[in-house]
Amino acid sequence: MNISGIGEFLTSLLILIGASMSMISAFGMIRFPDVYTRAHAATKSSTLAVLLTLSGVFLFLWISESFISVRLLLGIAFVFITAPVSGHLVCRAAYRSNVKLAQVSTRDELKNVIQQKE
Amino acid sequence: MIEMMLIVSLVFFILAIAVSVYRIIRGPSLPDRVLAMDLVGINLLSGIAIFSILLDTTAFFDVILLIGILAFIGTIALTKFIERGAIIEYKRDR
Amino acid sequence: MKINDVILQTVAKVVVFIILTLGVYIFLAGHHNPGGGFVGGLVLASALVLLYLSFDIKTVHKGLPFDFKLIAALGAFTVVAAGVGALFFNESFLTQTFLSWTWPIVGKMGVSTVTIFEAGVALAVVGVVITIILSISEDV
Amino acid sequence: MLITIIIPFLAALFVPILHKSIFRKLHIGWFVLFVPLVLFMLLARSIPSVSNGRAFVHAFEWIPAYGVNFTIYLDGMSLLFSLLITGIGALVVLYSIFYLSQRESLSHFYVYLLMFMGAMLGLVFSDNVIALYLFWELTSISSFLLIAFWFYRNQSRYGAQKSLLITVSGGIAMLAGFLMLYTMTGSFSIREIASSIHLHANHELFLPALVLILLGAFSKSVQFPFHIWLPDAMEAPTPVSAYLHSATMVKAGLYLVARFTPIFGVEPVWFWTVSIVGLVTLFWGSFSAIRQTDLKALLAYSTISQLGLIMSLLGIGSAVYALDFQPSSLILTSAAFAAFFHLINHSTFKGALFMVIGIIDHTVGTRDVRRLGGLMAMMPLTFTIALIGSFSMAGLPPFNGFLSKEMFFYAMNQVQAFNLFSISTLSALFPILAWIASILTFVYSMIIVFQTFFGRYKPDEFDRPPEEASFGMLIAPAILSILIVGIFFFPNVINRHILQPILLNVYAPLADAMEFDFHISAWHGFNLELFMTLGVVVFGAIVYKLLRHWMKIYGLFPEKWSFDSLYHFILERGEQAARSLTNTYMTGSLRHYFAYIFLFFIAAVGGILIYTGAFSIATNQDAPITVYEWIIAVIMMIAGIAIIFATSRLTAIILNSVLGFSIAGLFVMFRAPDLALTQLVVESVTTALFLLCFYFLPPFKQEEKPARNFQWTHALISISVGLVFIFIALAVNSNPMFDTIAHFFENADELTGSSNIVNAILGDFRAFDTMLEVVVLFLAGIGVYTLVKLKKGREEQNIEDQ
Amino acid sequence: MNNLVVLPMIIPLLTGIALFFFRSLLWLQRLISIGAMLAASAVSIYILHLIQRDGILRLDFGGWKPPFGILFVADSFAMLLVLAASVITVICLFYAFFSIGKAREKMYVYPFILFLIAGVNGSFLTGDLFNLFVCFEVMLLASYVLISLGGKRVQLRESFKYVAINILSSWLFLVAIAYLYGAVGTLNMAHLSQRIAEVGQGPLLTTISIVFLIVFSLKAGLVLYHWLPGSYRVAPTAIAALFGALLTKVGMYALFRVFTLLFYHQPEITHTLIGIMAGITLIGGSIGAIAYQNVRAIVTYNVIITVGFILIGLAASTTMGYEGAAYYFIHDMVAKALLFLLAGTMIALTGTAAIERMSGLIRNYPLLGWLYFIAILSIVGIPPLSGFIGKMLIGQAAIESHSYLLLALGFLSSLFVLYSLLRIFLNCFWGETIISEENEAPLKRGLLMPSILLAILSVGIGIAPEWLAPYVQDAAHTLANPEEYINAVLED
Amino acid sequence: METLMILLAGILVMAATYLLLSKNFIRVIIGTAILSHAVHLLLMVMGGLKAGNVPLLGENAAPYTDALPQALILTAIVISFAVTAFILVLAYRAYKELGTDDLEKLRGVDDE
Repeated sequence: MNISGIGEFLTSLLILIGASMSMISAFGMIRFPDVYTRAHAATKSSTLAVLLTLSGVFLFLWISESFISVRLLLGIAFVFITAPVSGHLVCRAAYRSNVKLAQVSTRDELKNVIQQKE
Repeated sequence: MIEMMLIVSLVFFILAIAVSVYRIIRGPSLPDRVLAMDLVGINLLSGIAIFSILLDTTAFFDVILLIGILAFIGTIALTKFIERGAIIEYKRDR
Repeated sequence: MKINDVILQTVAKVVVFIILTLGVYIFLAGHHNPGGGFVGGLVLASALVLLYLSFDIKTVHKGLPFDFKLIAALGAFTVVAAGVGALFFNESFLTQTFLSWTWPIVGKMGVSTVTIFEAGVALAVVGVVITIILSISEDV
Repeated sequence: MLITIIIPFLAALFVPILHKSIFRKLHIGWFVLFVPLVLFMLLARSIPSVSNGRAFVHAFEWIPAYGVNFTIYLDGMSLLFSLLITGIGALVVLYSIFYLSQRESLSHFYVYLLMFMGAMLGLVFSDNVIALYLFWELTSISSFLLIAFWFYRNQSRYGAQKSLLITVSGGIAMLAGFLMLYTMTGSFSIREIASSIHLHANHELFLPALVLILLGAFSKSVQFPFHIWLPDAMEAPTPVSAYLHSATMVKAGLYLVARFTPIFGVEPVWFWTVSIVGLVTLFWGSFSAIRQTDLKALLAYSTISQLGLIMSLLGIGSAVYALDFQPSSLILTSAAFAAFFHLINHSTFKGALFMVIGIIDHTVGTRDVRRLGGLMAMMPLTFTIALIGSFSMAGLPPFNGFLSKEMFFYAMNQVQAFNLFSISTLSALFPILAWIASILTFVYSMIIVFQTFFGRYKPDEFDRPPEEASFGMLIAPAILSILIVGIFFFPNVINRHILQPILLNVYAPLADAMEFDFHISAWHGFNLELFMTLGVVVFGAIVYKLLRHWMKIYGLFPEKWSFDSLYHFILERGEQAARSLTNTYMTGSLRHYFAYIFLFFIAAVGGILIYTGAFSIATNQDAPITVYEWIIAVIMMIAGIAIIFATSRLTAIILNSVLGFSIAGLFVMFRAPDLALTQLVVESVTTALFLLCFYFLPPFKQEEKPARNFQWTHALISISVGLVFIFIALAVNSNPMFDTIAHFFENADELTGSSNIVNAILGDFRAFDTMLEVVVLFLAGIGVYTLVKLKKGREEQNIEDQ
Repeated sequence: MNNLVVLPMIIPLLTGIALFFFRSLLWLQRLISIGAMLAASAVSIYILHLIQRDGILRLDFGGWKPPFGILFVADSFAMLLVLAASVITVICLFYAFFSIGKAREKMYVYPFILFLIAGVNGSFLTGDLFNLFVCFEVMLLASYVLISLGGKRVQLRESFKYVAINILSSWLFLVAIAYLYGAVGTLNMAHLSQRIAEVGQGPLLTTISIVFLIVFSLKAGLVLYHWLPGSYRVAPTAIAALFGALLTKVGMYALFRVFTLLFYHQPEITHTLIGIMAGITLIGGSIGAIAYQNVRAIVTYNVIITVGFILIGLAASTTMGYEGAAYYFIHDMVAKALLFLLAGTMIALTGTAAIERMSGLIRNYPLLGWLYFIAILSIVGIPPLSGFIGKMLIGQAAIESHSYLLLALGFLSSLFVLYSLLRIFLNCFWGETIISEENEAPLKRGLLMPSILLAILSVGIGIAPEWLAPYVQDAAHTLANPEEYINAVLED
Repeated sequence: METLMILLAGILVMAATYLLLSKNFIRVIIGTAILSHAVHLLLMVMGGLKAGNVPLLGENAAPYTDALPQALILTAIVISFAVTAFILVLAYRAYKELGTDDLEKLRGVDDE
């Protein structure tokens, strides 16, 4: 196996890891009890998963075809920037539209803050 | 071998999408659905990236970025809708 | 209570530029790669939609004081006029022409009147999409 | 000759102008009077040459590309009719000057009248059947306008509508007949058709054409059962009734039958139809006339009956053709002779009678025989004219009606003697029917005279006290009564100069073979005809005396069984039926409308598919299916079916977008990145729009939840549509006939400098499509804007928009 | 290369777009729109003459030779219709100036009318099947907007149905195109014709042709006309007149084009079916025309009758039939526009569409009444008005092709037309005058002028059909001999 | 693959037909949207799905897939987008004005 072969193998491993991660975060989507906890699974781990996968693809192409795809880089940057924001917004929207917290939750700190402000 | 791994990853992503679709259908709250849709978008994007390696073409890279954009805009729009009812306001007053 | 949109607005400003870049890229790439005026236009429009989402109509209009109906009209006009242009060169309606030459490093490059045509398409698409979305939003 | 047709129209143009300027004080009729007078003189000048057998032809091209021309053809027959038109026309105009007061909208009246005159002249002068049709319809229209001259009266409108509907129907049938003749002979010229028709006598269209043209003639000449419009047409001012509805227009049908006898006469059907319809009309008209209480209606029915008489004579005359000019059959030419003679006579006495009735109506304000009586003393001159007219109509000497009535009996007797077409019993009916009808004619003629002018004088019944009519009003009928008597004493003037040439026209093939030498005389000795006339007088007198006793017979024919009420019934019920029928399928329900489309699609396309056996299937050329495609296909199928059962709006929208994104995925599979890209973005925007517009609506209603209310009929329709769709697609897929033209586009790089073929096609090869596509998009965008911004819904009803 | 050919479509298109920049300058909008349509009409006349001189003209867009590019083909048939459509639009625009109202004028009604006519003219001229679809869409989108412009409740209700049904028919059209492309592999109509002739119109192609038949029937209102009465009644008068005059004609034109150029090999199936459908349409239209007491309803059902009548000419498929149809096309555009305008004017004057609530209008508005009378006679086909020559020729064609039933239905339908329209005349124009002179709504001259122009046109065409004869004969000749069209398109 | 895709398109047509026959604005509109999907698919299939390459010259070698249907579909997609947008807003406005989304309540008599 030559260098590029190894490189390809490693990058596809990167992709596989990313894929597994996204798999796991998807399970989180099922298992977690409420929207706030699910948001962890949906945004944090899957962002990492996507990053891993896309970087894998990017590297793969770089290694195997020595092709630097600017679009892919842009894509990586884009996902990296936006995924947390959308997670944040969803959670906030959920809270403001009075989606109940799960039974197991112990504290709701924001409640006091909002009440104070109002 | 490499191809095998890629296909396995693809299957993973498809499974992830399936799970998210379950969440979309199941709910229970609207934010849940939105979250799941966002996830579908992100997974789809990764899947296509892998797929373009498999097909040996760069023609779909635009699609990747596009899905990212659309998913983001869609999520924002939906959250704004959930939060305030209106999606685009004429003048933000609160 | 005023909802704080600082995070969204900050990110939007950055992201809009990424999207706009992509839009222009897709628009230009159409000649040789997937893309073209229509998709490019849609992407540009989505950038604008993002702006409208994260700010509000009034604020955006301060920065972009266009009547999007007129932009759409301008686009459509460009498209048709691109066809009419050929008449002045005594060519068939809608005749496009192109020049391409091979550079030492960059490879084959070209300019084509199709670009004008496609620019019209993109403008029209941007105008139309924004018009539709704004019309509905203002009505709700 | 064209000038004769044009002059009335030109004059009609000047009437409104003159009416407003010069003739503000003076009656405009004086100007109009010149037209028929001048024309009459012009035409009279050609009598000598025409009676020598000459004919004038002038052709003016109208639409030569289709063989339609104004060919003016003046022969004896046209001349007779044109003289009647202008002669009676002049008298009627003269009469109308005194009949219609200045307060009426005279300019309209005379415009219509002149229009009619021109049209009628055109009709009798036209050799080209299409031009003839033109003038034919024009007479119908001017008659319509004249009948409804007092258009604010319900009855006038009703009568006008009835006459127009019936005559135009006839006209349209006639046009179809003409077109069939053209198809057979390749010509629109009557003379050319006549000369070549014998080649086509066995053509399948010959009989239909005959029937259709007869329909036209019958409807115009008020033959049974189309006679119903004439009594209602009496709503027109009396000059019009005298002119159009007794003397000229209703005779257009007779003219047509006479003209077409050389063409269709060879066919026995022609003989039978024309003569029997004529006889039935004769009988029915005279029978119905007696029961009328309105004098004008009585005259209308008498006109019907007299026209039937002439029609039957023309029919008998045509037998000469059917019998192929056997020498023995030539005696029947006397029937045609009698027909034209009676036609002239009828115009004279009926014209006079109408004018008399008009005078009575004008003076005392009623035309009801039950209210009239004893007018002889007050109106001696009117009485005299009425007497002359009625007795002439009854067929008494010394009036012209006697002569033609005798000839009529003679012709009828010949039929019986002749035993035409070996149907002896039927032909025996001819004279009997004719005789009975004559008795009835006698009776109603007597009613006119005796019930109006004799009997008890009932001044209370009148609106105005009776007095002798003004001199001007009496001139025209007086001239006619002089003619009535004059013709009786000098019939052969007309005979030689006018009637003989006509016979040559009708029996053109006989022109060389024999001389028509009918000598009309009042006295033939004691022959059968004279006895018949005597019988008519005797029995007629008895019947008239016993009138009150046998009037009950009319009770046997209740009003609602008449053709008149049939017509009414058809219109009334037709409208209702049409309404309910249309309402059954024009439900306004989109669902029904879609169902019609789908059912028609299934029936037509599916039917043809099965009928032609186009279905075939071959999967051997298919590309292999990969697992991804399976996955997407299955997802789409599930989504597609699930969407039917979706219970909430949101689910339906989301499933729809699943379909859209899957399509984008399929495009990726099909190696169409451009499409995938576009579909992706478009689907997102569409979904967004769906959500924007419809998220706010209330949830699907309970009954709309299809899971509980699955519509099996709808399912059946949709499955059938889908199956038809699939079968054709499979058949197309398994029968590739040609390579596509796509290989050309693979040179896109050299041709357009673009290496993206799809975009090269969009931007260059098929840029026109793209251009219009942008316009469509643009339209939709602005359309949405206008929809949202322009809200008239809550405003008051804007009248303009109804 | 003949760039002239594109002008009848591109002038309205370009000016239509340009008008968007003059939204508030209403007078300028009016001026430009009418100028554009006049120019288009003038160009059409010129092209018509060129065709007489040089034969069929074609314009390959972008210089791409058929069958690869899109092209416009101007034969006499198409150009006659283009000319008629353009002239009618001028007149309807003129009517719109006085009737449509400021609100709609500001909402771009003129550009939309111009787009409509651009789509119509494009549909007449195009020589490419897919482009026909696109032109249809331009026309339809414009019609959607125009029909719903104003947003009144009835408008919204009916336009939704109209739009939904037309969308279905559009997609069906695409289905048909897809089938045909799959089978024959080309889109250019001449090329299609050539290929179909080469392979023979087998069962499959016949079946596909029926799909086309259904699509165009929907547009033309042949049998599937149920959407038509509702939707045509809700639009403002000037627009309804345009619809009544033009829209169904486009569908009929497509039927003529497709079934004379492409699918003419199996007339015993296709043309028989068309004949049957024409007959049903005549019956349905006739019954509908006498069913209602509403002026607009009566008038719209008359549109349907015409559809059946013109298609007798196609069912007969003889040169005579095509000539008659061409004449009738032109006549009907003029006459239907006239009828719609008059009906609209009546409604505007009295404020009601129910005929029993109008009476004696002729006393108040004599000219209007006589114009209406002329319109009736013209539509019934009384010579010497424009309807006659077409009716005569179609009748002859029906006889020639032994379709006597169609002949009977066609001619009988004229009676229904007469009865239905006469009823309006008798009830509304004649009868007791119920509007006193003081209450008389003034009749703007602008509302009457267009009708007068149309009436003059109708009389003119009726009196001098000979002037049109060379063009019409050429049109029919081309329709009857598809190889001429093919040669003109495919030879260099 | 063609057969499968034809079947798929057929099923979509069935679903679309069923939806068009319902009495609800949105279902009718979704019906038209699904129908447009089916039509695009059909156009694609009719162009032939023979394994060809992405129609980008230079990137791959011939044979390419038939590019013409792709161009047609692209046009059709845009048009269907335009039309769908319009009818959506129309339905929305109609709902707002008329207060119902039940088409059966919007029949309207022909002679009012």
